[in-house]
Amino acid sequence: MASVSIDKVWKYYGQTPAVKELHLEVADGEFVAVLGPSGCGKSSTLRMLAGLEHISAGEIRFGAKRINDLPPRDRDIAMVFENYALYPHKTVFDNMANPLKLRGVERSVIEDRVRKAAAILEIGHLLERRPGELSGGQKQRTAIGRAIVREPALFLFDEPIAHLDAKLRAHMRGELKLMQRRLGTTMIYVTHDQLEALSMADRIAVMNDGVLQQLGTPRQIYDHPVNAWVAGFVGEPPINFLDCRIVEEKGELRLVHSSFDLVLRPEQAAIVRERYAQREVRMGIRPDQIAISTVETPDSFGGQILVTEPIGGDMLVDVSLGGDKVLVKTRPDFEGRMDSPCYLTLDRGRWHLFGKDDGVALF
Amino acid sequence: MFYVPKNAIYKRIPRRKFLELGGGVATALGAGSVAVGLSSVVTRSPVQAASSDDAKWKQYSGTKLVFMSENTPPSFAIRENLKPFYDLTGIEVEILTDDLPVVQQKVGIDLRSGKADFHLNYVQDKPIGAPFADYFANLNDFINDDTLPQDPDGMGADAWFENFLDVCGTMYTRDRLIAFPYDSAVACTFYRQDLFEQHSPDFEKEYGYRMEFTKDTTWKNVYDFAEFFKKLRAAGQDVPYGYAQHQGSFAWTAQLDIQRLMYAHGQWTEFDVDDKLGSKEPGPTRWGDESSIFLMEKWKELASVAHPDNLANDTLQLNTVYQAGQIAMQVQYHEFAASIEDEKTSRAAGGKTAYAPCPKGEASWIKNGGQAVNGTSCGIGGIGINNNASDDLKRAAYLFAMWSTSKETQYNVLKGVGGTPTRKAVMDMPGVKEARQRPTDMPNALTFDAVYDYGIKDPHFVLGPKIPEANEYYQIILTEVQKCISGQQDPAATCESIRDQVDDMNDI
Amino acid sequence: MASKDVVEYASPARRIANVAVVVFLAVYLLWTILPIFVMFVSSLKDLLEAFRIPAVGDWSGIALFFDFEPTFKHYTNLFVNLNFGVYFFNSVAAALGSAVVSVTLGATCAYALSRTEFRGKKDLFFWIISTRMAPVVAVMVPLYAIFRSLELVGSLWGLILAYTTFNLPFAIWILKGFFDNVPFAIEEAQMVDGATRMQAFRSILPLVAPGIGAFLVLCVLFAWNDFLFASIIGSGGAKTLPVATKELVQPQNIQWGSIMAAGVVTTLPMMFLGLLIRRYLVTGLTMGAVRE
Amino acid sequence: MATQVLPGGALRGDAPGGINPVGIMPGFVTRDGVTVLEAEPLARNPEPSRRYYFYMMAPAIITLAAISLYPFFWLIWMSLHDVDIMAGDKWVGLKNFERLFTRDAKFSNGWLLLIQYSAMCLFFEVLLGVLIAVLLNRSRWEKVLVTVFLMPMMMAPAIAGLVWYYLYNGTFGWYHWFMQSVGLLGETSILGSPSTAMIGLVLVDIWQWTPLIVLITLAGLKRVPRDQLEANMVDGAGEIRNFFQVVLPNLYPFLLIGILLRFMDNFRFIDSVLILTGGGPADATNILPVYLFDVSFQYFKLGRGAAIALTLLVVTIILGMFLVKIFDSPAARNVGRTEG
Repeated sequence: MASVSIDKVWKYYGQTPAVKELHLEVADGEFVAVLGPSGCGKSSTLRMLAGLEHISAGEIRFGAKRINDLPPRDRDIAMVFENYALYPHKTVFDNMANPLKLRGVERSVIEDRVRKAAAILEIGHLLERRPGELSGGQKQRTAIGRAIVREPALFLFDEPIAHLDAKLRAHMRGELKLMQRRLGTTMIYVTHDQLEALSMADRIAVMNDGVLQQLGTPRQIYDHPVNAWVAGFVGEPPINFLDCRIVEEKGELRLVHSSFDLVLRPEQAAIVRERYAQREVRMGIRPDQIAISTVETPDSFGGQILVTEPIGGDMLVDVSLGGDKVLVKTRPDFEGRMDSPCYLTLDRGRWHLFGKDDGVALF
Repeated sequence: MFYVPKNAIYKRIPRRKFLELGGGVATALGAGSVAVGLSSVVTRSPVQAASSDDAKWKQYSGTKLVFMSENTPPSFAIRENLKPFYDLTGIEVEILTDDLPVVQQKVGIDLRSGKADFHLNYVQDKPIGAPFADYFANLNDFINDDTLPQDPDGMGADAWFENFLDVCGTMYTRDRLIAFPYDSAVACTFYRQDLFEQHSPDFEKEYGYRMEFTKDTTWKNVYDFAEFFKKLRAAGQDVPYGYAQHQGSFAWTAQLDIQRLMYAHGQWTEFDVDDKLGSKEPGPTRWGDESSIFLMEKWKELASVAHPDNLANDTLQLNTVYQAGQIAMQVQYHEFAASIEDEKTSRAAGGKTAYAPCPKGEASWIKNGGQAVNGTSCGIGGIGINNNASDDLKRAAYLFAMWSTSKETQYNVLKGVGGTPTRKAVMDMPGVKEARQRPTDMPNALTFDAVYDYGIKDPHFVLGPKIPEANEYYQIILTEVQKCISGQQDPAATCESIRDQVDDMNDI
Repeated sequence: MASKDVVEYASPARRIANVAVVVFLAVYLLWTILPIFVMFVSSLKDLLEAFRIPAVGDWSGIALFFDFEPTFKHYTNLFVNLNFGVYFFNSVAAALGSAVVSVTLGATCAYALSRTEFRGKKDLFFWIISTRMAPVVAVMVPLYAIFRSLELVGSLWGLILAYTTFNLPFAIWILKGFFDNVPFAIEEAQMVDGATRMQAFRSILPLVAPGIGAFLVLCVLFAWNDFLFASIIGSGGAKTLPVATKELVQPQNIQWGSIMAAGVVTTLPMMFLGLLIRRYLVTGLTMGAVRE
Repeated sequence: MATQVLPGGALRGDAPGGINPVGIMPGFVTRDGVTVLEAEPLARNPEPSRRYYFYMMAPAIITLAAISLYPFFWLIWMSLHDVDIMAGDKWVGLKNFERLFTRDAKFSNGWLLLIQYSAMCLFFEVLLGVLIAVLLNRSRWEKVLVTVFLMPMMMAPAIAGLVWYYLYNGTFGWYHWFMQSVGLLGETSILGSPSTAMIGLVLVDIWQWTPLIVLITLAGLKRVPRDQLEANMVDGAGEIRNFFQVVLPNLYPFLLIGILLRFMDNFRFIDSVLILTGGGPADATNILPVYLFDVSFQYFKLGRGAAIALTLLVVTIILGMFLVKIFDSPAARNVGRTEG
């Protein structure tokens, strides 16, 4: 068991930086997801942790021990690869037994640990098969099995379930989380899928273009994105952005859009007054934080329904709002028709305001 | 069983053993000889002039020698029968055989780099002897050495057939002798006596003389014969062609082929040098003069009545054509008589073939005022000693050179595989005289009248051209003559092109 | 992926085309087989039989070709009198030896080239390929001199090294393609699992084994069939089958029967091998070309 | 939730947004809604040693260098000297080259013939090879036929030369008889006439090496993406158009590798040429390697031979480089892939 310190780490490929001054502390037993689009440097980070890439600058410590120059086999880690990296010519058993064999563990112990791990992963009946005969999910379990038999101090996951179909992915998310809870091992999990990160991780490190954007619990990331990019990247369906103006009137700050005009709450107004001098802002609100109705109510403002998309348990509605388009998530029994008017209400506590130019979140 | 040296690369597996063990095991047995490199060992026990002959022969007992030879029958025969030599001297000899070009290359690099991987070399007179003359030991030193045994028949010019020692042993100077004649190939005429007799009456009606082959038969007659046969064929008769040339890819024999015609007419040679000595700097060539152009025209005319596949027929292929009964006459090397007389391979066997000297010059074709002769050319394979080897190795090698050219060895080869002796004394060995007449058990002997008693004697015999660039010279001749025969250029242009290239080659 | 499953629609033109295809393939088949067939049959013929040929235009004369008494004397002659047992062994040893050396050295080098990036790698790689392009005759003289100074001429070791000159660059080139197609992740997994770099390399060898095996056979084929190197570097102590066969063309005698028999002896093992690895042959040749 | 201590001593773990490096760590700023870093690392860690790879490459590279570079420099040395039968190698500068380029007709002729020979061989082998592969690809007999078609490839070129010499022979060759009987040839055999000898050689090469192209093309055909074929057919292409629009582009890298292999070996191997014609008749088949063989090994003019060898080497390598370049190009790489 170990904590991990990533201390101002850089990764260069030739002259191109892939990771820039990453600073991250992972506590012992914590499950941290590294989230970002492809090319953001998350995989490089993981590979530096594994010892598969040279650390261009900075250092990484497991506990107090600097591991920069340790080869992978001396780091006491286990890793699950995106494409599983199973040995095609070996059986599931041998694949899982491999790390133990390489460490010279006794045959009977190997047998025991592999069977135990296989039982946890429910692949006990597949042990004599070869990877070619397995389904994607089974391969993935085998790869995980190979990682857990060794009981390492640190688990590294590199998009382990990205290639599974949607249903299986959902299933595996739960299982992985459960497994991590059970084993209590520190785990670093790289993914581009925010759903995985949000659902499983204790904390999420959001990265873009090699730079850490925000580190926090899933809630913090979702509810308090530090900038417009994070707000836009996290959340499905994505957040709506609307350009607005701040108008001061009678000591009140009002947020003005062509379709609506809202009064900021005092604490919101205080933050704006303290930190923002300009008047042009960008408002961000998530689709599920907008209420939609065919009937006008107080505080609501009008728009026009463009398209309705029922998606089973929910319905998505595209609404035209002045010149802008807003996506709203509502109940499936919403009865609005296309091209007919509708009325929106915003959940005032939950919307965000970003600086117009720099995109820094005000709240 | 023959004696096999311990390190022999060539190991013979007796038939019975082969059958007993099966091929696979025999293969494995052969593996024992795999990693043998080229190595020499010399051991010497001192002898004096007064020592016994036996002691002189035995003085290098335990020595190992390597002989690099062309893949010709005498070398195979000698290699299979080395035991008498080992018994006589205690010297082990390893005989390597390769294709002539490979032999040329390997011997060349060995000689020129001052090494002696091969102590003994097969000195094919012009292709190897002429270029590398300076690198061979002077055999005169050994002939006159009384601490070495000597052949009872001697090693001087008289011991060999006329001119033979000169052909392969004398290059550019008489001070040095670089090789002893080891085997020989001398041209003579092979013709189908049966066909000649059969068609002679018709021929005589048309041409006014009998169709027969004598030492006075000229190249003009050859043309007539060939034309006659060609006409018969054109008239639908089942007769072979009358004549064919050696103008296939083997450059040396292609040059020798046209050389015979040229020499027959006024003893024309390509350079103004002593034909028997040759020269390292032969000066401007005579190619392009009136004689050469005129004779080139005749050569082309001959080609036009000859077998149409001239340019594919090198010497060996030509012989096959003759064997197959597709030509009635060929000027061929006497070593091929055995294959012609072999009923199993030849349709010209069984007394159908007669042998005569090479055709004579036609007086009216002579443009240089010289005499008409039976131009005869040859290839004499000599055995020479690498001068880079140590004195003792050279002396040991001399023992082998002497033994391998002794009359007993030559006689054995003649009896065994049909060799071509170089020593006069072989003619007096038992049965050789009788073998010159049919029926014979030494078919090559059928040619001896035409060759040894006539063709090789002056003035008929042409030795050269002995020049260091002999091989390049042959290739020039071959290519240009082929162009001439195939109609790509006329005879005058051919001779001029040869002249230009040869002079360029000789830095003129 | 196979394009042969694309639906075809019958039409008169197609029927004619189909017939034409069959005829064409049949002619090509004949053209391919005939020389080999002639070689095989002639090896069983006596010399005179081998030289018999019908008159021009006499098509019924083809029967002459089959009119002979089969004899195995040429084969017995090769092995009993002409030492072909030894030459066969030499061929096997030299071809196999060079194939093993080339593939061993080639695989390690190709692996390293496949797994690392450095400046000038492309140039190095091209240089490696270019050494295979060098015409044999162009480098023969210096090579002979070098080999002789190392006392390798006429020995099997020399021949093995000589064959390595053309097999090794080819091996590096093709095997690099093999390794490029093996995901690096497998070795990474190995290393994370606790393998050293070398163990990781060894662990992926089974993955490229079929390719390497096929390529090994290809190397054997190239070496076995070589003539120029064998005749100049090898002849003497390490005479191989093609050289020994060529030597049957003697100044006074072409032993056609024995040549054909020797041809059969030289060719049969390779045809058998070819049959054996046909499936992998393409992989061996094209894997370097195509990235999966 | 653990509290994080970040440089600057700020306790930010309980801030509502978690940790945002902006404002805590120098250089981090937000721009257009994204956090970026405008700084360089203070010091880089030393690069890891790659000796490991070096050691793996070394044996092969050293072997190759010894057997290729050393002869190469030797060749250069010889080409600048008058190296022949006589001892004492005189420095002659570029004289050997001058001779080749100014008055050696066989040299220019040799190049011309080599180009002719290679071009003819390659052209017909590729044409025939692709045709046969396409026909085989849809044949029920593919496996059997390919196996049979491969046989010539397995034969040593020297042996093939001997067998074809036998077949072509004007006295007892069955091919000669056949060609005479159908009126293609007179009594002159195919190798016996300057006008046909080259054809004879090319035929042997085609016989022996078309199978290689067949094999490689077949492999390529198996990878032609079916969706591309189908898309094209739905678009209204016939089979022939399909071949040129879809199949051929996909075969491109395969054909290239075939051409590269044949090109290399066509220049390299002259075993069968030496046996069949030795360059004759009348220099009609005296391709440059054969002439080189004569100059070096028959005339023993090693200096001139080295000069010829060098030109041959340089041209081969330049052409080879060209082929490899095409081969490495992106067009050749994207095979068997469908976008989307």
